[in-house]
Amino acid sequence: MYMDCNTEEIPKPISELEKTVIEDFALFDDWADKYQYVIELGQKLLPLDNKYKTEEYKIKGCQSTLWIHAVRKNNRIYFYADSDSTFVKGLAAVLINVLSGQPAKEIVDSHLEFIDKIGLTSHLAASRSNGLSSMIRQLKLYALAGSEGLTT
Amino acid sequence: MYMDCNTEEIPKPISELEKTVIEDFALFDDWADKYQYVIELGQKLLPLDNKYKTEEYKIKGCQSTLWIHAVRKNNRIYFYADSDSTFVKGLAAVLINVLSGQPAKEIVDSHLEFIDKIGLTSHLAASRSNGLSSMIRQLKLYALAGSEGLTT
Amino acid sequence: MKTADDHTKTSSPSTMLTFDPKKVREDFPILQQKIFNHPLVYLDNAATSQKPQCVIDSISKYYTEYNSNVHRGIHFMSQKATDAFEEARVEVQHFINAKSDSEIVFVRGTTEAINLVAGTYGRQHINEGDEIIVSEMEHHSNIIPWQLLCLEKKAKIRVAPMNDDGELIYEEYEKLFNAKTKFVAITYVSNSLGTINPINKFIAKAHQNHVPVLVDAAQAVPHLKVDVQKIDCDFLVFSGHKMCGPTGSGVLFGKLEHFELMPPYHGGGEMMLSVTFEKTIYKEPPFRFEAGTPNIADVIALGEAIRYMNRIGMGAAFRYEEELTAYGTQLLKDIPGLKIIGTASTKTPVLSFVLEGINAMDAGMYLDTLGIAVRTGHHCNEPVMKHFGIPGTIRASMMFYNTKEELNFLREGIMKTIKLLRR
Amino acid sequence: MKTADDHTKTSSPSTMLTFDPKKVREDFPILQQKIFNHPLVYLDNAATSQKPQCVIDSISKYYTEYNSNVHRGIHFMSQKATDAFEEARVEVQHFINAKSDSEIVFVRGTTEAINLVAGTYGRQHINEGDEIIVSEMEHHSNIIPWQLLCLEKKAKIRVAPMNDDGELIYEEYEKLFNAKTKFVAITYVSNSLGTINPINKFIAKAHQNHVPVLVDAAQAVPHLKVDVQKIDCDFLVFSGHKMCGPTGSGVLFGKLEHFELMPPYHGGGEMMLSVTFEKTIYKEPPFRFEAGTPNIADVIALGEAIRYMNRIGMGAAFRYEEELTAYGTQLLKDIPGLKIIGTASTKTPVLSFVLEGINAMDAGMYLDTLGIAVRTGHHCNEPVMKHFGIPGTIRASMMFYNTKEELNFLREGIMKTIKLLRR
Ligand SMILES: Cc1ncc(COP(=O)(O)O)c(C=O)c1O
Ligand SMILES: Cc1ncc(COP(=O)(O)O)c(C=O)c1O
Repeated sequence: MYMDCNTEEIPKPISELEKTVIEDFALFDDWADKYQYVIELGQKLLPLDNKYKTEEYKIKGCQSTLWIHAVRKNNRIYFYADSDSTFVKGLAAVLINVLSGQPAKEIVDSHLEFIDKIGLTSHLAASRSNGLSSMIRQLKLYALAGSEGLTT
Repeated sequence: MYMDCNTEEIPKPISELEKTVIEDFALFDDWADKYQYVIELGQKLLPLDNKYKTEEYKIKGCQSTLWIHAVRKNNRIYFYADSDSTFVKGLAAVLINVLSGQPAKEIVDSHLEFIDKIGLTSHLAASRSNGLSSMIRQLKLYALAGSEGLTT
Repeated sequence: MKTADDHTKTSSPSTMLTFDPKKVREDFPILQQKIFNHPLVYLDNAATSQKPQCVIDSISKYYTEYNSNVHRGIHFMSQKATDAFEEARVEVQHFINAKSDSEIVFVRGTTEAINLVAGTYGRQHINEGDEIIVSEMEHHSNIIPWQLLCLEKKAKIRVAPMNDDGELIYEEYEKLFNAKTKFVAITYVSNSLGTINPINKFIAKAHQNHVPVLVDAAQAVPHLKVDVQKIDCDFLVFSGHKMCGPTGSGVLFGKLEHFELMPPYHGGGEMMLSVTFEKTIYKEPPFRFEAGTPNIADVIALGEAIRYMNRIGMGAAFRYEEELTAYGTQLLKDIPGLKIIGTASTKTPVLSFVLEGINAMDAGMYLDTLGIAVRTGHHCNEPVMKHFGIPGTIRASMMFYNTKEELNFLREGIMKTIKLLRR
Repeated sequence: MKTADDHTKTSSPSTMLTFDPKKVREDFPILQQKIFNHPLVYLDNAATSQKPQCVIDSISKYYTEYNSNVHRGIHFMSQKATDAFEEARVEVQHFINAKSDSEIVFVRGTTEAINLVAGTYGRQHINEGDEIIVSEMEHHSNIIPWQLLCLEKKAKIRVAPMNDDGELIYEEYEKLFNAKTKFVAITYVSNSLGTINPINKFIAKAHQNHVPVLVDAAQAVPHLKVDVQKIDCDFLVFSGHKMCGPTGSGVLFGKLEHFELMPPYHGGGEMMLSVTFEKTIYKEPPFRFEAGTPNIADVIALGEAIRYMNRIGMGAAFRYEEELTAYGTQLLKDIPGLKIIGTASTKTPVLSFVLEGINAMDAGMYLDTLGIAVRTGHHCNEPVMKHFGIPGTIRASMMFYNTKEELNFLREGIMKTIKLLRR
């Protein structure tokens, strides 16, 4: 499910993956189940090497810290993440699930409308310190950057 | 009705006068009529000589000015008042009607419970700047003072 | 100087509907009552307006369904409250056409907003010898904070005068500017006179001199379409309670470029990113200026008040108010011994007047016995009273829910007052 | 240091009735709802309490029957509003046993009250080199205003430390006093730990050194009988919204002898006797500190909240809360990997804890899915978190309308959380 930069496999296009995620989440109609599902997704995330858990790779949220590392290979971008919050790690997993292994340009151009459709945002702090949008911004920045912060 | 220091007449005791005033006001059950009655009482007040309309005799209210002058004769105190507000003058008249010509000691000791019973206070600004209580305080001060501000 | 800026009185075609004040009145439960056996005629709107049922309901709904502290919580009600609170901010943003909701700070009212600016931006920028321009028709709330600041900083207040119609004299205002001028604080609309100032022109002049301008819009937002981008003010302040919103709600608008450089106002919860005993790092605007638990219920209800005004159609409502003003002026101006104070060519629905030989408070109290609520006194506008050489006025201030019949009652009441009180 | 002052936990016999939390709950409409199909278990009371129907009704009643600006008007509704507003002041006076209602100033909340004192009394009395004592367990609102003041005046903050139970160490506090000490700002009760400080002793010590004391009673008034004459504080501040009153209401108590010598806070309407462009003469307290239109509706509703607490009987309610605290502590303390933060011998009904290996926010969010509302994070108490070397806690804070069943739910929820989240 999660794309590793060391596999040769090529993921389905973003739009198709988005559809699948929407369908997956549609199976749960209450918040408790969705929450648990997000947690599970996080638990399956590929591990992030401890050497990337530094200031440089940090995204500071309201009550949690997230580290994201990106690898470029054949102009595709692969993401790795970890967090001190299991839930935030799960959220990262939801995004990485769709974006990891995609061509850089596709990532930058993606609208990620599925985020609103899976019904998580209504349970996230609406305050501007909302971590999700900064997470997305960061993923896109990595894709855009090409070099900085990337291991090619 | 209003005691002049030049007449020999002696007023009824305060308690009796209070009773009369309560009865008089009881004739009116709405605020409009009471208001008009107060105005009328003011219009009948004995005139205050212009020479007393100075800073010295002034009681500053919220939106009006009242001048009070007191005369002592045979240890009785006689009050004279005027105001730029017809209503405030009327209020002064209600008090003077009861207190003018009374023995100084009686004035100082009076409780003036009739004030609450005639149903005016509920229509007066409840804020501390309430002119009525400063009016009463001033009348009692005059009675207490004996000399200052008094023409004997 | 004879016309206010055009845009203030026009409105989009979509709101050009017929306006039915009788119908709108039904939205305001308080107006349905009798006072001393007379139907209430509420003409004290410039002091505070009444509230439609939907605004009252939004407060009850908040406390009944989702009362919770905002911005800090991760639970359902806290998120719902935070959403509603931030939606109100966006509602206010659109109401005055601010560029971003970060330019909107919630405060208790106009007075607090002005003090906030004086205490932050003012303290930062005003130095010894500097000058602050205010006008002769300012509310005390737009005088005293600047006086206090000038006292602290050894700076000086300069006063832009008005003429006997109650209009600011542009040529005199112009002359006040010099190298020492550092700030202008000016009202959009006078609360005692109703004068609508041509605020664009006054702001443009200040900007030519690189001087920022605070606009007191307390009496403007209830009666005009206010557009902070069009008038290009640096700060704009108003109270919720004068525009169908609850007491305890108010707004400070400031251009983000100013907000970003301003120090915090209050210290407390939610205005900083991190706190140690050595150092505190502040949040970005608007949160930097909103320390402590805000007035959540009333901010949400202020948002609802704006939605209400949008629903009834501000364009139509404001045009109807102009009609009321014209009608009322016509009704009163021939009453013998009555003198209208404030005869500017563009006015909000305010009729201030004096009655020859009659104390204003006496008149107000008598009108009250007839169920007519007006205000008397100096209306926190002592310099204006001084200009006209009077201790105060009787002020009948209207809102779109007032009717011509009510103004007829007012006229009758004044006639009775004169009969009873003229000596 | 093991017991709080006696008077804080006793009450008069008249309130020694049996207390029925189930019955009291019915007064709070918000508690009757379900969240995510679970009955709401509201345990975020230290952030803000819920409001009884009578408080909600008093707001609606105000806007439906007599909304009007206060202190200036001569008409019926204005006088009614002014009366109700001033009655609320007397209600607050009695609630904290102040000598006079002139010692009660209405503000938005605790944060504003502290900033008011720092900005007036503080600016007046603190000079270069002076020291202000605060404690390690202060809320940010009782730290930052003093930091800002010290920055401005080149003065210094001294911090009274606490032990690992979350109790202030009196002997250390004592040592902080010297000739430079000019002010003490200290909390009555800690919001993150629940510790009730023996405030009498701390105040007496300061007074021995002729140093005035401000007491942050935000978390005290909802849970203790507070008596400003008995504790003899110079200033005391609290928020209405944490004690069944509305958001946007708060109180500053100050001894009249201080208030009378203090400069005004905000400039504006109703805080002065006369205004010219040259000079302004200020009113007596409390009006000197209440510039502008106050939050009329919410002040009146705060008065109703106090009457409500009197009706249910604070003595009995507070004793029941002690029972809840004991019960909850017992329930939680054996959960493996759960550590209670804040184990003072006298506590308000607050249970702060951490779960080994589990992020506090994750736990809070999961409890939310079960309808249990708790708060997570630093609770505007970063220095406390630093003391315990943790980023934050999960805080379950109770009120007299919470029940033992709800605490049972909490325990179950925590068990599920651990199962789901422990890695
Ligand atoms: C001890 C303490 N002080 C101050 C505050 C700040 O109160 P408010 O946010 O109502 O201004 C709080 C509430 O969070 C508190 O618990
Ligand atoms: C023009 C103007 N400015 C300021 C104020 C003060 O507003 P508030 O009392 O709501 O702070 C008022 C209201 O009285 C006003 O009319």
